[in-house]
Amino acid sequence: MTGTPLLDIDGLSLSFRTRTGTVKALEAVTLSLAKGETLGVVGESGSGKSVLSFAVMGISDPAATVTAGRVLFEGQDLLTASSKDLNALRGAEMAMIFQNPRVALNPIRPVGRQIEDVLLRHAGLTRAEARERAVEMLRRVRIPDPQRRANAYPFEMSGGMCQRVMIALALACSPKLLIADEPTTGLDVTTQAAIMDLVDDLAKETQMATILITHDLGLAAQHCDRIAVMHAGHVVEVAPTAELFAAPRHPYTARLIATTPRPGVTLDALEPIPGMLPDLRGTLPPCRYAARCGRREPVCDGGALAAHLAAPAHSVLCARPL
Amino acid sequence: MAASCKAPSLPRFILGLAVGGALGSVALFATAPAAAQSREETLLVVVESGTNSLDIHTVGANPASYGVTWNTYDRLITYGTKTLPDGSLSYDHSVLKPELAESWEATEEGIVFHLRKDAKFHDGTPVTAKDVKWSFDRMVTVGGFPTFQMAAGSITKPEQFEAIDDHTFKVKLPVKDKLALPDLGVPVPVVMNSALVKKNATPEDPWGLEWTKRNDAGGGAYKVESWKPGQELVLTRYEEWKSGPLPKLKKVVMREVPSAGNRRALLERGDVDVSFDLPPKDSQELAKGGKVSVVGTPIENSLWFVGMNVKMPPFDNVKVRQAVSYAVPYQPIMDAVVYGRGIPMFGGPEKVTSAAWPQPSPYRTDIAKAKALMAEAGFSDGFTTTLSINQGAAQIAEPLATLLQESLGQIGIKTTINKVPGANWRAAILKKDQPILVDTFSGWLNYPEYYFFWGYHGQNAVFNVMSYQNPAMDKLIDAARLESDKAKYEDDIKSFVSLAFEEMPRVPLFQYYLDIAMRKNVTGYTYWFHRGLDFRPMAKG
Amino acid sequence: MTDTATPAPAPTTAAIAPPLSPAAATLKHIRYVLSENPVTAMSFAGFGIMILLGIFGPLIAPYDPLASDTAAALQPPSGAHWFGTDHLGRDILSRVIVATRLDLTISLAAVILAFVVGSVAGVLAGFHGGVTDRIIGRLVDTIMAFPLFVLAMGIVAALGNTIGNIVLATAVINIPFYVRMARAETNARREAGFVEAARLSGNGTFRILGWHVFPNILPPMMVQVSLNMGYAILNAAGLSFIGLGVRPPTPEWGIMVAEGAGYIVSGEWWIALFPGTVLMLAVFCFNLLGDGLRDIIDPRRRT
Amino acid sequence: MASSVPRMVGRRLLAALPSIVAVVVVTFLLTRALPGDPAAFFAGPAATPEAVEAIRHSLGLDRPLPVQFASYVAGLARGDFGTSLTTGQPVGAEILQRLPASVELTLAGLVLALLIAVPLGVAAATRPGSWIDHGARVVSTAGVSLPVFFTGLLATYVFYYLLGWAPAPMGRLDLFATAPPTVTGFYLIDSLLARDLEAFRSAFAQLVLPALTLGLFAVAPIARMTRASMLGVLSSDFIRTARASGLSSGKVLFAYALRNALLPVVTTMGMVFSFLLGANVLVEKVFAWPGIGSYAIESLIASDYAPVQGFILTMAILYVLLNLLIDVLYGLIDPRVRIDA
Amino acid sequence: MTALLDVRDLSRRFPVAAGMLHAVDHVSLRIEPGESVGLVGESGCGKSTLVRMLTRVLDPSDGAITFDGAEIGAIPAGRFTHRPERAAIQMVFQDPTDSLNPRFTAFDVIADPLRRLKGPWTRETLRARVEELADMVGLPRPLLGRFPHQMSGGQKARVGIARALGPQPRLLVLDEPTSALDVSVQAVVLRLLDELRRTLGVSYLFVSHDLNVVRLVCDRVVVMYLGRVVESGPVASVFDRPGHPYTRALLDAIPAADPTRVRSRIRLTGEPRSPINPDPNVCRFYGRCPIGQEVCAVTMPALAEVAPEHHAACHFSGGEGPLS
Repeated sequence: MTGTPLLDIDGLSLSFRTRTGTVKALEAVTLSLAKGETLGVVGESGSGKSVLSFAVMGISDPAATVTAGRVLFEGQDLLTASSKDLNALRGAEMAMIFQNPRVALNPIRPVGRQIEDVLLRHAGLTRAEARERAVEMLRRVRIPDPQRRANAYPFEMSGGMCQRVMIALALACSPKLLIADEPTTGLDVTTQAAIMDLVDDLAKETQMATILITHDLGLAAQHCDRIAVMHAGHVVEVAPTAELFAAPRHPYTARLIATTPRPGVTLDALEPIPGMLPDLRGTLPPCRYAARCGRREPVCDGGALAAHLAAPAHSVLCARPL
Repeated sequence: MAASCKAPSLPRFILGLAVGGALGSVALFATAPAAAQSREETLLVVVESGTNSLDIHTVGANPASYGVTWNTYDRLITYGTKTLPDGSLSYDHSVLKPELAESWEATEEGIVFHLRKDAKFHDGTPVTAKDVKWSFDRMVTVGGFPTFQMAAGSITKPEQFEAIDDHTFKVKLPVKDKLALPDLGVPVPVVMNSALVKKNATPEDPWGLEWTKRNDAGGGAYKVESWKPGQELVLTRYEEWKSGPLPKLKKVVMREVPSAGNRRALLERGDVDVSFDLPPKDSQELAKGGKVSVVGTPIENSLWFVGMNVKMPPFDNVKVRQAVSYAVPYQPIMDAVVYGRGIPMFGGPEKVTSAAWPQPSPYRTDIAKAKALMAEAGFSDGFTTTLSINQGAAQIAEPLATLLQESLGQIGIKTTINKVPGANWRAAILKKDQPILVDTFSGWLNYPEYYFFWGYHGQNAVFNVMSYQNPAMDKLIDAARLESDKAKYEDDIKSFVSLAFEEMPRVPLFQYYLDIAMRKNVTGYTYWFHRGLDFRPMAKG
Repeated sequence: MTDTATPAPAPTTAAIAPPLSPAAATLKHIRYVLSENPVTAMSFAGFGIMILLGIFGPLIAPYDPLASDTAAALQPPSGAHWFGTDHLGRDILSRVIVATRLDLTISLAAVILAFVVGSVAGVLAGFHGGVTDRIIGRLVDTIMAFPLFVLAMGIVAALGNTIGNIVLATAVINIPFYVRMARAETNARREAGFVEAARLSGNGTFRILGWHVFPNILPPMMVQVSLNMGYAILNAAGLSFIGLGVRPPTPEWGIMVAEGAGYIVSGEWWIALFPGTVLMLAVFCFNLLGDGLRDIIDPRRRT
Repeated sequence: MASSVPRMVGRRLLAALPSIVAVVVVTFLLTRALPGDPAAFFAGPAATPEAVEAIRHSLGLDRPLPVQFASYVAGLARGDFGTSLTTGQPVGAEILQRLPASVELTLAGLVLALLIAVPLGVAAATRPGSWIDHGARVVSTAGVSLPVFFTGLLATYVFYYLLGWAPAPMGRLDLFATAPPTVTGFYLIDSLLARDLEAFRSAFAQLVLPALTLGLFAVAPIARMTRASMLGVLSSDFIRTARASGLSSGKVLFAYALRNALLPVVTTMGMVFSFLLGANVLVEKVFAWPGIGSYAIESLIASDYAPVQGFILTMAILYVLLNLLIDVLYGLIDPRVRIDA
Repeated sequence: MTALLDVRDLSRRFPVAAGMLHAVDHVSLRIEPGESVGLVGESGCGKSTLVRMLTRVLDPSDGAITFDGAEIGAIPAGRFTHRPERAAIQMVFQDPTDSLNPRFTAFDVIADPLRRLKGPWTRETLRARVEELADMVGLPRPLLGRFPHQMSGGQKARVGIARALGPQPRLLVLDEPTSALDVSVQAVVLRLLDELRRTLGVSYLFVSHDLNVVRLVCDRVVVMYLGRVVESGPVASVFDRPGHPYTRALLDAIPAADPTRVRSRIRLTGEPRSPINPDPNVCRFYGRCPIGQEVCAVTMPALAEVAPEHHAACHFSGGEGPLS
């Protein structure tokens, strides 16, 4: 982490109104990201990692309300920015790619056109220039025969190809930040590897910061500089990748690593995590993991919990870290 | 649906679109065209349904065609006009007037007509006796209604017609039929431009019926300017017409407007001049309202009635028929169905004293008496039957049947109302399998025995919907037809009317009005037995 | 392992509530659906009223709906006749009330008939595909190729205007909609995992269709059902307008509107307006009912 | 792609053939089952049973059904639809003359309905559960809840009789406007082609009320479909992508969401059009509109076989063509269909 | 010991617009009683088609399926429903949401195959059996009254497993049973499955694209590529010494939760060949294969033993090729 962070999420809390009550989906999430850095956000479903990314992009569900915190992008608070300013930022300065690329693209618009739309919106190009740039972008994401492919529709392409198009679309305006939300889920392992390599390469080339949101610890381990682990709307631990794996400080992180199948580990060695995510409606204990944690002590149910540095650049949200 | 992606302009955009559209259409409404230049000389008529043929001789030509051909074709002779007590005009069946024929005389053989020499068809061809001969040959040859109608005057064969020279024409008669001459004044014996029709005839259709159905081959006061079947007929005045004074109206437009409410609205708002076929309620209210003038003429020799099939039990029992006659809710029908636009035909004297037809029957509503008669007939518990009505005349028939049904219910006769589509009505009554029905019948020729011949005679014609057959009745009717002594003739009439009122196969209800509603400035409307509009004497003041 | 933006309330193991009895759960659910959507609640209330009128109508009606009183004909609404009287002096309120039963009967019968035939054909076509689908599709195309109202007219005209034939004609012209819908919905579920699972569980085709597929296509079909109930009444009214409907003097909303339509211009607006309004409210009710019914039938909407 | 469209058209037409044949057969049988006896109708007043029989013979109605059918089909093959007994005109010519009136009216109604329903549906979908949503639902449902003949009469009464805003309900033109020279048969278009503004205004003014009456009837199904499909599309992933790309809300809503949402709407158009053609029959009657709907009713009531058969056959062909048009339209919007074909 | 399932030269072709799609092309495999066989391959490789044929809901075009000594491949799928073998071959589906009828409660879901394939039951015995199954898969009994949408992914997965185990199958096909689950739940389910296999003696055909998982629960693994088996053998052997470049690529692509592990990887380029009317003489992997040679375009490599019980279909799998 050097200089002013590109993105600074500070104490972000967010909740959803639902039929059955208010879901406290994010609480006091604090994260920052430097230029060119790759941050992995890891967690199980329902941990709030996608909610976080949508909140950063300002594309949350209408039922969502930010109850506290700031999201600063190059010093500008995205949460208070006008929708016009935000729109100018999205796609130009910060971009996002999603899972299920085949449905994340407009099914009835040629892929080239969709990239052009973004370029026309942000880059101030003429249609012809935009066209040219779009083809160029397709070439950069290593799509063979980009000239012809620009006229193709998503349904004419494989999932991997569509994800490349998504990447081209996201990177068309050379954003400073890319949020990749489960970019490889649903893709074949070999395609998955190729896509991640591509993201890595392009990020390095353009000095772009990347947030990789994934449920796959392995994927994060391989591609990220730092990893943030989320559980039930909390960021429980943030650490440089090697350190996180070598010496996890939060019990949940440790259990998560232990439960992930990996080479050299037998089935018996996989330790399931007992219990489930807590119900995020209603009142919650200060530590949302406490109910599942084997190390629970009365102190865990004490007052409010604050993240603290367990080591340089290694913060943990736990009263009794490992 | 993201917070940042709301489109506040959208509802406003939609609203704008809707309001803009509405304003645009209002603007177009408001500046309705002011094309009133020819309005004064044009008569706008709305009717429920129009003609289906421009030639009355074609198969299936409907009643509306009578009125059209009345104006577009000339006949040899026509009827005079008289003023009725209420000040309205009517044809006068006692006066025959020249039309194409300047004069005529009866001879031993028949009648000789002298044609006017200046008459021309619409295409300028002079009218000659040859045209008359050809036209008359045609009407007795093509079959169907024209042939049948002419037979009523003993005019049946081409051999009876002879063109003596260009302007003299002779009709030979096998018997001295007093109806022969009057029959030449009905709409059927039109004079056609024979050269023109022959030019358009085909070997399969030597009389050119297919062509005349759609084209004007006449020399009448009006020419057909355009005709869109089912929509509109436009007639223009024939400036060279010689068979009478030149009509005042230059143009007549007849539009078909099926909805009665709309026809009334159009007239009330002054968008049209004449409305035909208004329901009685509208006629009554318009007449009362005074904004427009309504002329109602009782239709001659016409009667609405309840018919009972005397061949079908239990209506074969005269007591049942009389019971029904006492059960009919006469006055409610006059009030709620006809709205007074008819002459009551009930509550007359016990004994028939008049030789007029139609005349009131002695019956009046008397449920107690009806019940007693039912009991006498052995139906004190009543019975169940079907009451048929003509859907085509539903305006009157349906409420009438509803009231009747209710009353019959009171004397134990439970009925189901069977609505027969108008077009099927004739087929239905032809079968004579309806036990009880509501219907109307009118005779063109205004003679009681003519009505009875169709309605009561044992020949069992289609209009004898009751299948009534009684030799005594037949004898009286036949006698009246041939009787020349006025007193005896009237006795015959009184006798068969009495017999009819005794046997009651049909229950007279009322004599209906032919109502025409017009704007106040329309004058010259004349009632005709064929119930078509004669535009020739009409004018807009 | 998808993580979506929508807030799936995290499932709980901590407290597995003992399930309510099915009846109680259903009741609770219905209450919920109704409280959530006032428009739906209104339509349910309206439907309830109609059912009550259908059952008790003749008892409630203040006058004999068939009794004419020509002295009191064409009276505007008054204390004695709330909806006024018609051209024969019959009480319009009574006629409107009593007509409920017949109108409900016509629409329900027509819709049930169309629903049964249409959904069976549609489910078969959608599930089997191939020849079955083509034949059924062709039949539906044929019906659809007729101008539907004219087909209904033709059927009633040819078979006679009895209530049975009106129901039949209405059903026939509605069948295509059910077939198409059932076909599309079934087709979408043909490859669903649970259908495959049902096969592996030893279910034969008919059991799969009836037991596994059909209940799932029911919610969207319910919307169609309620829409069609309204359409059925309108259809009967249209037939009455051109003289092919219910026989007089039977009170029926459509025929009353048709009769009253002729009196609008002359100022007797109440003859058509009241039955017209009730007819509209009824159709309206049916139309809105559909969404509510779907919400109630669909267990996924239960929380 | 260029070659696939004609091929698809050809294939679809071929596929529709059995339906058309079935329609011809069913119509024939249905008309013969009508209770009336045209012979008796046309024999005129006072005809004897013999006269009726003679007419029946001359009309060919005494021949066995299969023979009548064969001659009917043979006539069809020659393009001869027979002759209407009620109007006395050849059915083919008459339908040809009246069809544009009906189609113009129906299309106007449909366009009007689309203009109202699509924005309504979109507005409702962008704010589900809001007052706009409920309002749209109530308003559009009210439109479809009224019998068209009632709305038509009411509209005439209010806008013509009481307010005098609308022109007299007397058909396609007011009495003094002359019809423009026939090119398409649509007065709106023909009058513009002929640069006859007077006729255009008259035709437009005459069209508004009946088209509105008809259109109101179609608003609900289209609005409903638009709303549902728009709701689905708006929550789909690619809209999220578009938003995340910073595209303007207008672009997202119209270029991305609406175009996708219109696909199912286009499909329902076939049904809606068929629906409208039915409702048309009644509207024509109310507004004295000289279309084929009123023609068909009159003929049906009169047991006049030829026009009924001709009408239904025309409608069937129209329906097939319409669906073809919808397919092509669908293909234009949706590349998936186009390329699959 | 006779094999529980013996598949010989099984093929399935589908007619499509452009020709014949060879979804499964001459596949042979054996599963011994109590054995767990993994089936891996990318989407579109024919796994699902093969599984649907093995579970007898789809009829093969060619080939034989012998189950417990009886030939069942020729029985039309529609008739197989009523055969005794129906109960013996069951399946756990990939997507627990899609595979559970939304209108059935968990109880109904589990009871359905019992009613159809076992029995007769009384109300009580059926309930007892369903509860026994629920206990077996660790599904809390109160959840039996719930609808699928009211349950979590893990709970739904358990319902799916209980349903499949109900008829006491001898072969259980598991189609990516954990791919929709979170890692923490995945571990639980995998352990449950493993335990059930040991206690019940059921054979597994475990379909997955996650080689990490296959390694954990399978004895042998079969790798498919474009409708054909390209490699098969004991898990250890295949994972340690993959004989086919595709297998190698698969293994390389697994992200390892171990940042310290640095690997050289085979990168696959290009798109797979079309499965429609494939050239029988060209290796299916040709074009994407990093080591493809001229010979691969003219001769289809056959499966050859590269180690005991370990076969691979590559011209260069002998250990001497460019792969090593």
